Amino acid sequence: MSESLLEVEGLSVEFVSKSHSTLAVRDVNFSMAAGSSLALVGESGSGKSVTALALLGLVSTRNGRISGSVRFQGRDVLRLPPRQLRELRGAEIAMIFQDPLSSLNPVMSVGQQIAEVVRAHERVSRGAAKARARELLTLVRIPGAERRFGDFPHQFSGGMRQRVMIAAALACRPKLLIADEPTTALDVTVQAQILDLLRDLRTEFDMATLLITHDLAVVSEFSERIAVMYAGRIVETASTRDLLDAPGHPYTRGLLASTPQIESELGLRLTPIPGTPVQLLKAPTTCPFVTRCDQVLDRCREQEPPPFGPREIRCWLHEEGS
Amino acid sequence: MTSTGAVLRCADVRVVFTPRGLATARADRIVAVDGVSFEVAAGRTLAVVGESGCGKSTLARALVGVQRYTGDITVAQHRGAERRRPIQLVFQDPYASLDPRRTIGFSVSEPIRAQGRHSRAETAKRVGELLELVGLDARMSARYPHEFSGGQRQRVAIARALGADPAVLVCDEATSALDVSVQAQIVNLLIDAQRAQGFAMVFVTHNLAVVRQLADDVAVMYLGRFLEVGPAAQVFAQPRHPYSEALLSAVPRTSAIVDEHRQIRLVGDPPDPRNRPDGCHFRPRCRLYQQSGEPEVCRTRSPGLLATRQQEAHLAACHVTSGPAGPGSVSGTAQ
Amino acid sequence: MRYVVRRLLAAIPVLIGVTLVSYLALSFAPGDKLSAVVSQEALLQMTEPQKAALRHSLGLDQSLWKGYLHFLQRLVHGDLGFSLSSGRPIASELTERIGVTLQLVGPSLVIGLVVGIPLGVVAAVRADGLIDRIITSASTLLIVVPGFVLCLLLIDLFAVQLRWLPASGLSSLGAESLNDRIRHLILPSAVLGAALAATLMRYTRSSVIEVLASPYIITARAKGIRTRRLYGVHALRNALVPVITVFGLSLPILLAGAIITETVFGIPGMGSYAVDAATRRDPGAMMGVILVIGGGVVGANLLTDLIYSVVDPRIRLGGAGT
Amino acid sequence: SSSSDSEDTSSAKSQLIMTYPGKFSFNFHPVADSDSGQQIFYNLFYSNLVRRGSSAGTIVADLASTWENVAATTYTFRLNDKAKWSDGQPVTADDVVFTATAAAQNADKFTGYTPTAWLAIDGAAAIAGTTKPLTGIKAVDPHTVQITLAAPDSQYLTTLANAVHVILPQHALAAVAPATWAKSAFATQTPIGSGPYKLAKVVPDQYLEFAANMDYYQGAPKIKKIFVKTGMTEAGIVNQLKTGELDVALGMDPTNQSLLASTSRLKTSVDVGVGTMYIQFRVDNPQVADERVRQAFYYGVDRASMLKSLFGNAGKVLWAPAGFDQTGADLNHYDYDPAKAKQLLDAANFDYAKPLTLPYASTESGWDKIAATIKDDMGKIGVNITLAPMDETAWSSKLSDPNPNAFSVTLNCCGTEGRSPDASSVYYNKTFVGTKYYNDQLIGLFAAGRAESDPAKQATIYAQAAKILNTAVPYNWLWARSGLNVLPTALQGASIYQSVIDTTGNAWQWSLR
Amino acid sequence: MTRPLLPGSVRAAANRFRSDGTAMFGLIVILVTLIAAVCAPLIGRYDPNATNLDEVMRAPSGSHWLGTDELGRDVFTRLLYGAQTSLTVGLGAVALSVLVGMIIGAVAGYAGGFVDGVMMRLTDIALSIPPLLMGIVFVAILGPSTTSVIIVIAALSWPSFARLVRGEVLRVRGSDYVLASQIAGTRRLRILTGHVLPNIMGPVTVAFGLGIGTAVLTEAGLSFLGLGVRPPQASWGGMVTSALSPEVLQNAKWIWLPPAGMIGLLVLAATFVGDGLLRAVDPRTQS
Ligand SMILES: Nc1ncnc2c1ncn2[C@@H]1O[C@H](COP(=O)(O)OP(=O)(O)OP(=O)(O)O)[C@@H](O)[C@H]1O
Ligand SMILES: Nc1ncnc2c1ncn2[C@@H]1O[C@H](COP(=O)(O)OP(=O)(O)OP(=O)(O)O)[C@@H](O)[C@H]1O
Ligand SMILES: [Mg+2]
Ligand SMILES: [Mg+2]
Repeated sequence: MSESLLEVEGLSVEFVSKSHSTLAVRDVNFSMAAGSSLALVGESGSGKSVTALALLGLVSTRNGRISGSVRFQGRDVLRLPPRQLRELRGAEIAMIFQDPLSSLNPVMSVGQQIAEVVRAHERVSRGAAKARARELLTLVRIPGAERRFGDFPHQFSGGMRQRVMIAAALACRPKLLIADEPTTALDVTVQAQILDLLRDLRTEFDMATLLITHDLAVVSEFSERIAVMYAGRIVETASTRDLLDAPGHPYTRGLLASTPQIESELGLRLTPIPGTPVQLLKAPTTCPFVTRCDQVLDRCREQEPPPFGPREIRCWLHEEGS
Repeated sequence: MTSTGAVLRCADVRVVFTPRGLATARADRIVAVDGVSFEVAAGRTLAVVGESGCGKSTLARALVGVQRYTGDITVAQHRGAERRRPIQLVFQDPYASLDPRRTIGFSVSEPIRAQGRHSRAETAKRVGELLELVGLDARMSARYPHEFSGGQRQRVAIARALGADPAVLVCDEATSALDVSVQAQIVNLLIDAQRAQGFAMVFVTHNLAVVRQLADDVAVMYLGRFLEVGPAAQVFAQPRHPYSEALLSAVPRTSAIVDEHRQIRLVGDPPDPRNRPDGCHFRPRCRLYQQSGEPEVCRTRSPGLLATRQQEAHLAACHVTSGPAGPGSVSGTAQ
Repeated sequence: MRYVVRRLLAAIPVLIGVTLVSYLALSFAPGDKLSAVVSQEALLQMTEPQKAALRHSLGLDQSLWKGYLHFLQRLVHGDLGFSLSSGRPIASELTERIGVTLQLVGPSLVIGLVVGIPLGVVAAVRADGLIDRIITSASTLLIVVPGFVLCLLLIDLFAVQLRWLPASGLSSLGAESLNDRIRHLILPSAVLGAALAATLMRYTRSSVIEVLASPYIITARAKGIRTRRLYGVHALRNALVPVITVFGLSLPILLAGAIITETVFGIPGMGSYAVDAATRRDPGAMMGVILVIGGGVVGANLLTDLIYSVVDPRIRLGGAGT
Repeated sequence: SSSSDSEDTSSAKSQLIMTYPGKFSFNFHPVADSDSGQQIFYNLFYSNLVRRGSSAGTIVADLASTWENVAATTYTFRLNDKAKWSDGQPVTADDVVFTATAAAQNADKFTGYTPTAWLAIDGAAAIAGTTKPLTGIKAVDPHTVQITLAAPDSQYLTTLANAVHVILPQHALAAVAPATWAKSAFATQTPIGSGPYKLAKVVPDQYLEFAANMDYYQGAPKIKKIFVKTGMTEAGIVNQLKTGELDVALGMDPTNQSLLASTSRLKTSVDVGVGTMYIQFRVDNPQVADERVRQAFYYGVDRASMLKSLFGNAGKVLWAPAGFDQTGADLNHYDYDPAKAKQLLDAANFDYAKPLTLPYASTESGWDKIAATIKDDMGKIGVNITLAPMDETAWSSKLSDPNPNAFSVTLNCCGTEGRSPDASSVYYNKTFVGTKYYNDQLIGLFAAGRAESDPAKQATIYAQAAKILNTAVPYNWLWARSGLNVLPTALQGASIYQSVIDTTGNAWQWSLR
Repeated sequence: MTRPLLPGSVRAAANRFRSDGTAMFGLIVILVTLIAAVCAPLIGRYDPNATNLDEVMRAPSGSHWLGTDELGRDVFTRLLYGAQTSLTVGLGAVALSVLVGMIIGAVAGYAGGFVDGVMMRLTDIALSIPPLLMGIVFVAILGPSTTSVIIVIAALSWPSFARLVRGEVLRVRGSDYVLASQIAGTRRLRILTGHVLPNIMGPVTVAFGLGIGTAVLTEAGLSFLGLGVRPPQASWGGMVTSALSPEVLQNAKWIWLPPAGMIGLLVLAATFVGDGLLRAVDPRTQS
């Protein structure tokens, strides 16, 4: 594990339209080792999904402006020729999405949708691809995989659909799995099943997993490390335990305080983060959290903080104490 | 749950959906709510929890009178389907529940105008008060929904509901669509409003963690039925029904010690309401059913909601835990 | 199958309504129904008693309701009666005309589908690019130019000036052959087909654009699916659902368009038969036309639904089996 | 080039494709002969006793090789003894007797043209609706027929040449019930005729294919195949003539002549026909009841300019019915004179405030233009005309409506008035609804003219009639119509007949160079 | 804060529309046509219906900018007056069919059940009747006039509007905000006027725009079949049908090309406006 699997440096994504542009991701840096797990948490619109899509070179070229570098096993994903990029997707880096119904093609059978990944990346016969798809369906614990191969997504329950998505993602044994809110649309009991499954598969396949969510509780059971995103930036990165025990950035703290917890005492009043989530249309001249923060310093209003310390906390409070 | 001071009383509420069409098979009928009875007293909150499709929203809609049902629903002495009963609903989707072409002032004023006893000026004044009450600026009443964030819209929706001076407020997943930080704001707002106005609240959700913050009582719903009803403290601490137990254990937790023995995973998928098993509906996914040797009674008889001697208000519908052997604790049986 | 039968049964009241409305409208239209049989000159010379006698012998003197019931009665026995103007059985006249119209409409449907849909996909994939602009403008032009102007211009260019194709009619007399028939049908079916192609192209384009933005397409991209498969299988099949609706709706419109095309090209199909029947106030012939076209509309709707269920597995027909 | 290709093929195959504008129905029983276009193929397929010749007023042999007018009311026809039906049976005098008798018995079944020549036979009126024999006609021998008329008729032979008077085969039709004649297989699919061509193929509403009848009694036709197309628009005809899809077109709108000038394969001519373009008044309608109002239309409408500007001067301005001698000294020419028109209107106390409604059949070629010009011209002298275009059915019902208020003024055209003065006599019958103009003196004059065999005496009679009509103006004869006729330059032996639909009368003599 | 005249969403849509190039182009074309039509008596130098047999089919010149037609009438003047007809027909027919379609669709969608069934069967019947055939019969009954052309086109197009409106009503009726209003105790009629109708106006407006184009084209088609307005009144469709005469088609293009071009332009403009409205009212483009 000397060489890291994924190395993201200075990744920025801007969406331009006629009237304005949105700074969705700004100067994001992180890295992942093979087999490791990282969670990206943050509120809606903070840029988690866009970061994930950028890793696969899937940010729309029509209105998306992307910069920085994404090195996957030493190759710069953002500068790969289209053909190689296509070969990378699904084979080396796979991705699953939040809503398994709309993310599966409604008019293709689930078996087809798994088999086609195999066929897209390996020179195998149709039959072999099908056989593989069946194995995968069994692997993700779809009861009666053989029978249900030809069924369509709408005939599956939410949890099963998500399993199908996972099966398709695992088809070529990727080195990295990106799971963008894989359980948000699911019931609690099913969510638990899917998270268990992902955890098992991670160890079984030795596959690095980037989990994207806004639910701290979910990541606490799943990832080794957490990166907290706010307004397009990673504002804090730490191991899960450390972060939960001692959140550094005021936003992380606020997030934790406003997350309802099943272990908390009954009727405990939550402390919400005041204000509403921000979306940056131009580079800020202050800390983007300044309007919602309860520990504002003068510096906060003057300049956006750089990352401080080993946790790379972007907060002036952490300026001296690294 | 005492019946004294109950402002919402439901007795054997049942909602059946029959698809229309020339070739309707009986099998296509959906019993979305299957004989639910409960009461909520003023100032108290009943949380209804359960998985997707178990009938929570349908129950909520029946309560507020926009869904045909059989059985009895009484809201503060109003029975049957009167047009204006003091019961209001807050929806899940803050984007869909406000008319995009009407100012929020218009939307908030609707229940006030429907009462028909306020002048125009009074109505405007009341709208302003309501907006302030939910933490918005009274001057915002001339704005349109698209100018607001999801959390603010949900505040508007709450203001609208409060405008009817409800005796009961039903919240159908009112916080599910919101970011955690905003969700906390709304939960707090609801708690405060309830303190101030004293209405009873039925809080429908699948998020058990939120339930902890605001519920006095919890009802666990499965396939249209209540499987367990009881004071929140008791249900959380000692769930009597195996389903409640599994539900609780499935909730991810942030605490360092992951209580391994409490990780009870339900097998199988949420059930299909078109295709309900005989006897106890929960049987196919039930751990106790298997562990206790697949008792005949679970296959043949649907269990009723029963209390225990120790805890009169804590009811559960399980043949095994409240069987002839006397009510035992779930965890006991589980070990 | 049961579904099809049920749908066809449900069409009966609609067809009865259609014939009733038409029958009433026709009987309120000014003009002696005898005109269908008697020439204008003869009409001027006939005395009123003579006219009355002739009306009686033709059954034209029945009361409104009796006449209609009589029509229904005969219809039940599958008898459409004789055309007043030509004296031939209406059923056989209709059969000939339908044959001709199908020869015209059939190829234009093919042109519409084969040209319109692929161009729509190309335009959508290259949305806002040069190719898109060219395709879109061409289709707009086809849609906005009155149909008969296009007919006249094409005849003038291809038949009269260039002499590549015959100017009108269905066949070169004395030299009939399949090849000759095809040459005669090229221009008229091109005109009809072009309009359909233009419409289908527009709908396909917008539908594909919408589909391309959907989560399952992003998923497919993330799976590394080849471009051709991405557009041809994933995008197109989903995009076809709304296109089918338009296609179904345009079948009757195509028949209407055929009236003008048939007139300009001197093709004796359903369209010109309909016009003749209406202008001659030939009740039998008119009801025949109405039945055929009304039945066509019903059939088109049914066909649309059947195609739906083939294209989209989510659509189950009427709940009665898949 | 490809145009010469098609030229070559048509002559090499020795075939002709011909048409006549508009839609005429493919019915082979004269009981349903209702469109003038049908005459074109009736001429090919059937024989009449006699035909009209190519120059005006002449009569030539057809089935009857000779004939004589034995007495004022009696004709004897000697049939060509080589004549055979297309199924091989000989044509006999009995067929003629059958044809005339059946028509007389079932005159009421004729929904198109009336078989006047058969009805004029002595005794015809008496047997209508019965199955009794017709006394006025008899087969003298198998090849001789004698016809006795109820009254002398100087126009009898001309009338006999009409399509409605084709001779029918008794052996094929005797068993067919008259009520089903029009629908019978004989009428629609398998007719039997004795003309120069046999029916080879019927494609309903599209074309008829005829093949030369090599046994034709006057000699085998040289052109092997003739096609007759129907349902063509003027524009379609012009295009097809240019592309070689059509060879012969008769009776087209003259304005198309210039478009065909460049096609050397064809020769075009604009010929004055027997039809007329006219304004028709409903004389019992109060608005135009005064003859001065009708005369005002003559003065007020600039017919000469209209004819010149709109129709390339293809026609002849008239002031008496076509067929009458227009040179009569006392006939008013009604040259364009709006002032005079105004005077007449004033004198008639015409109510200018009340507009006249002019219904017309908008589908007729050129009527829109004529109607608009009339509206405009009359508008200049204060007569307000509302145009009411309608489809042909609605219009023709208006025309035959007995109610005087059905219309006051309309357009009309065509007919065969140009053939002779007598041809328009039918318009002035008491039973004729169209204009409701009749007067006993006029009816008497027409009857006298018909009975008169001395041309000079006949001319004086008709001059009197012309004067009456010139003054009373029940119709405002705008002009005698010319038609554009197109024949291939390679076609020999064909000429345009006065009545253009008679042109196919000698098709058996045609040949392609 | 002053109360805005238009609801915010409408204002936002109007702004989007204003910055939409093609849509504005379409709107301008329609407005210019409208102005030309209204000002026809001022702009046109001739009587549109006055025939002049001395000046038949003259090519464009200084005195007749677009030449004269077969009756010597000034084509330019007739083009202006024809705009009156075409716009009246376009707007009138669409307005009428929208009105009928709205009423039927809204009642069917809102009442549901039996009423819905009956009304939708009626719509099916209307949709199954061959359009031009009915046109012929209607015009025969009504006689030719602008009004009957409008009625015929409206009779042909109301069913699709009814279906559209019904679908929209069903969509809106099932929305949370209508439920909320119902729970608040608002009366049905108030809900219909207060929530349902305002929220279906978007799609209806779009269909209105697109419908104008179709109506103008249909008028041309009706004129072709001789079912147009009463002559000598000028209409673009009627003017184009002069091209049916081969002589005019080939040798006097100035008679039919301008009206054909104007029909195309107007249809295009209407389509642009319709599409522009679609973009402007699309909730996904709302910020
Ligand atoms: N294709 C796009 N075009 C324009 N803006 C976009 C596009 N995709 C994303 N954005 C914007 O980028 C920002 C970040 O979006 P992103 O989807 O990454 O958020 P997220 O953190 O995943 O939120 P959520 O939790 O809601 O999924 C948002 O403001 C979003 O509106
Ligand atoms: N209008 C309807 N017609 C037919 N079936 C319905 C209708 N509304 C709901 N149902 C069915 O009734 C059952 C209960 O639905 P309901 O919406 O009440 O569930 P829920 O508990 O609110 O689920 P969720 O958590 O997903 O909101 C489901 O099976 C659903 O499919
Ligand atoms: Mg996201
Ligand atoms: Mg729900």
